[in-house]
Amino acid sequence: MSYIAMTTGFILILIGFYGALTNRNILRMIIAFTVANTGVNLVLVAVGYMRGRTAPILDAAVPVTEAAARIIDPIPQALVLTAIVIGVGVTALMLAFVYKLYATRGSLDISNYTELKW
Amino acid sequence: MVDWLIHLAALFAGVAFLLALTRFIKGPSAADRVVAFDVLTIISITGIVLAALTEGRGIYLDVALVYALLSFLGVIVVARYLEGGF
Amino acid sequence: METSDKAESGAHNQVILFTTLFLFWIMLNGTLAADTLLIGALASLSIALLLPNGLSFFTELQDTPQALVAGVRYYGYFFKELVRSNIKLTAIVLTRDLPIQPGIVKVRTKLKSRMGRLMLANSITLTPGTLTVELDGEWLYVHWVTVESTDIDAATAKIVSGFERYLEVMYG
Amino acid sequence: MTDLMTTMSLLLAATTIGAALMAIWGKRSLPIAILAAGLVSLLASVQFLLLAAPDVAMTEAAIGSGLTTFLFFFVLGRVRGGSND
Amino acid sequence: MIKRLVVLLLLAGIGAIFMSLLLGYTPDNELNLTARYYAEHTAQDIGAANIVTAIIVTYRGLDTLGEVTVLFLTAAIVGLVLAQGRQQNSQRSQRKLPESGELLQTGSLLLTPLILLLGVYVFVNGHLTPGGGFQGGAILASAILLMLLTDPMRHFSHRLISVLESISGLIFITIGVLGIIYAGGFLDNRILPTGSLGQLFSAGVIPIIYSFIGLKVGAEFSSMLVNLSETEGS
Amino acid sequence: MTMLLDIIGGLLLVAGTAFLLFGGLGLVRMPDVFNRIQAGTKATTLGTLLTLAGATCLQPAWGVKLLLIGLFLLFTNPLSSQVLARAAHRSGAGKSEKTSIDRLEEDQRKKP
Repeated sequence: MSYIAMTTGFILILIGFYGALTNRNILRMIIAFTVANTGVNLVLVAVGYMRGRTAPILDAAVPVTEAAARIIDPIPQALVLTAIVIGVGVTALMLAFVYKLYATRGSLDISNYTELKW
Repeated sequence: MVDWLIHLAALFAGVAFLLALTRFIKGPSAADRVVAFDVLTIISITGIVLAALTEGRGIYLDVALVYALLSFLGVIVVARYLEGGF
Repeated sequence: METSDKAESGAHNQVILFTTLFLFWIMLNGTLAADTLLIGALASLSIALLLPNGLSFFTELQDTPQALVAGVRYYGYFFKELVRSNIKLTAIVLTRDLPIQPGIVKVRTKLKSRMGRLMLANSITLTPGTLTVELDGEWLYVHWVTVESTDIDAATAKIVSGFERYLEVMYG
Repeated sequence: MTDLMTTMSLLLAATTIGAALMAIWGKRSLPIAILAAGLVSLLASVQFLLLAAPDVAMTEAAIGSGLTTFLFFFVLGRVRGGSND
Repeated sequence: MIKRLVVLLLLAGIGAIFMSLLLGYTPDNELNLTARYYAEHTAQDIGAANIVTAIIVTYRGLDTLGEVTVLFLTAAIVGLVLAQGRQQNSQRSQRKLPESGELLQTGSLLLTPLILLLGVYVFVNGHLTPGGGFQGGAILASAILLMLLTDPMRHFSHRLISVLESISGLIFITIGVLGIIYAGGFLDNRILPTGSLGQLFSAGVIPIIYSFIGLKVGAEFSSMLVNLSETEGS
Repeated sequence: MTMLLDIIGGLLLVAGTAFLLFGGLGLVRMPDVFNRIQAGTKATTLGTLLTLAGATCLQPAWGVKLLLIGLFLLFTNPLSSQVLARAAHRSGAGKSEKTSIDRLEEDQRKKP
């Protein structure tokens, strides 16, 4: 199962990069970035998965004494949690700039913004 | 017996998922796709309940509550967008 | 006079809202431990104070025994209709040439309370072949999969009155 | 029982990739692309749950699929009416 | 066309790297050393049932502090960027917006308190169930979003949101510093007794920290949403 | 006894997912947005409620939380459908040719 999720994650990253590099509309580029972001998270969580084990939360189903033998690796999960929250922060920032660009220039096409091109 | 029934239920849910996905891919207008999105979210709730049953972990159900909220808010956001409400 | 009345009903509403939220909290946690109840009371109280005009399921519910009986019978009727609507839908979907004749009809409701109207609209949406599209004053616009009658009174009798009978007693 | 989970995971993987292709394919309108991106997040979230990571699943559902999509629609409501794409 | 070819070549290269990563990956059968330490010691040391929460709040509490700071900066920058546009045309043109309808208004009044309470549940129980401050904060912000959708012209007090945000941040830091004084170090959770596993009042100070993180994150997301919704449509 | 409860629970699960299946079929077959919303809402509400009831039979300890999910869905699902139907009507979604009457459009045209 970790192979399935990992392959999906890698393919999502590739799809996201392709979309971000070929689309000319800024909003579409941001959408492609979120897709790639999801793919990275999927790969990271898949690395921590172990077959036949369960979630790292101790309760009646997983007593403390058996914890080390029953749970999966909690560290990638903690990292991905952080990554998702930062991801939405970055997306919000990009969207705010898109709004600003549109308000000043009235266009979403990246090829109209040539000031920084060289 | 029960395992077999759970498998059958999962099969039905999977077919329903694929049908709703067909509508999501085809559906001519944005409203059609939102309906399909809503149905997909709710089928995912069923999927979560089935996963919780097979794993025997009741804590997964908290995620299902968040999904119910998500399906509601997602539809309302798109509906208000279609109306031009914000 | 009127303002004090309003303030009183506002406080009354907040008490009801607090009770509902507290009940919701207990159901969420699934325990009756003292610490859980303490935190829950605190959270419910602050939310009830923060949203003074929030509604709850029990707001505007009449506190008469008839209302209780009507509530029980309403839910019985509601689930019966829900199952019936699904069976009807299944029958339509499985028929090859889709025997539908959709249309949007206009019906009238007598209900005045906000919760009653919301419940009515929700019930109509979940019952055989009907979907509330718009609620405007006393008029409800209902999408009907198989239009049986376009006359306002006849459609009202078919769609609305079954639920209205109970909801009128429950919410007034 | 694990074979059931594996089958669900495979189905989710295939549909996730399909939805991702829909999200970046430039010929569809923007609201549909955003909805498809939201669907990618949603399916990934179920995948996280199957990978025994309920914390991550909840975060992805509430933040990745929920808030991000809503922010996109807010901005889209602001910028529409200009260049049509 | 050349550009698309270059892109495809680049993606093929990245894909080859991914392929080799995938082929070289062998799943572990045992937890590695760090994970084993967390799995064995969390219950006694921290007292939190959810090991992910224990890692986020205590073992790697500084990461979370940084994360919250990044989020704060993001919200501040979004507010700044969007506020510039508002000053230029300060007379706020009353856009004609369609009413949201009675059903949505009643439903919003009914559901907003419940959604807020769900958010509170998620972050208060962060150490017992999946969930925690970030998820709970997002759910709180969803309730604000529902209010905004019901009445787009509704005015939210920016000052209230920012005061809530700063106070929550301050309390978070204060608790962290108290950890240096009364326990082993910065953000050590053992200022309060760790209690017994599975109770709401357990895991020392984790529920308190996560509650304030939840309020802070909720306030930050809400300020982003409110700022975006107060901009002019063009 | 528990055996009986288990089998009832399993049958409820299958019945619920079967309704979901028919709802999905309706979603594909119905001709316009409003009919699709109808098929989606009704089938998913009853289907999910039955699934939750079945899970309650299999794991009685989870009953309260499952009941809560069911109640939440029972309120939010029809509400979101109504809001969506209204938005679809306002944004002029296409109606199927079989549509015989549209009072809402007539009344809105009468208004200025």
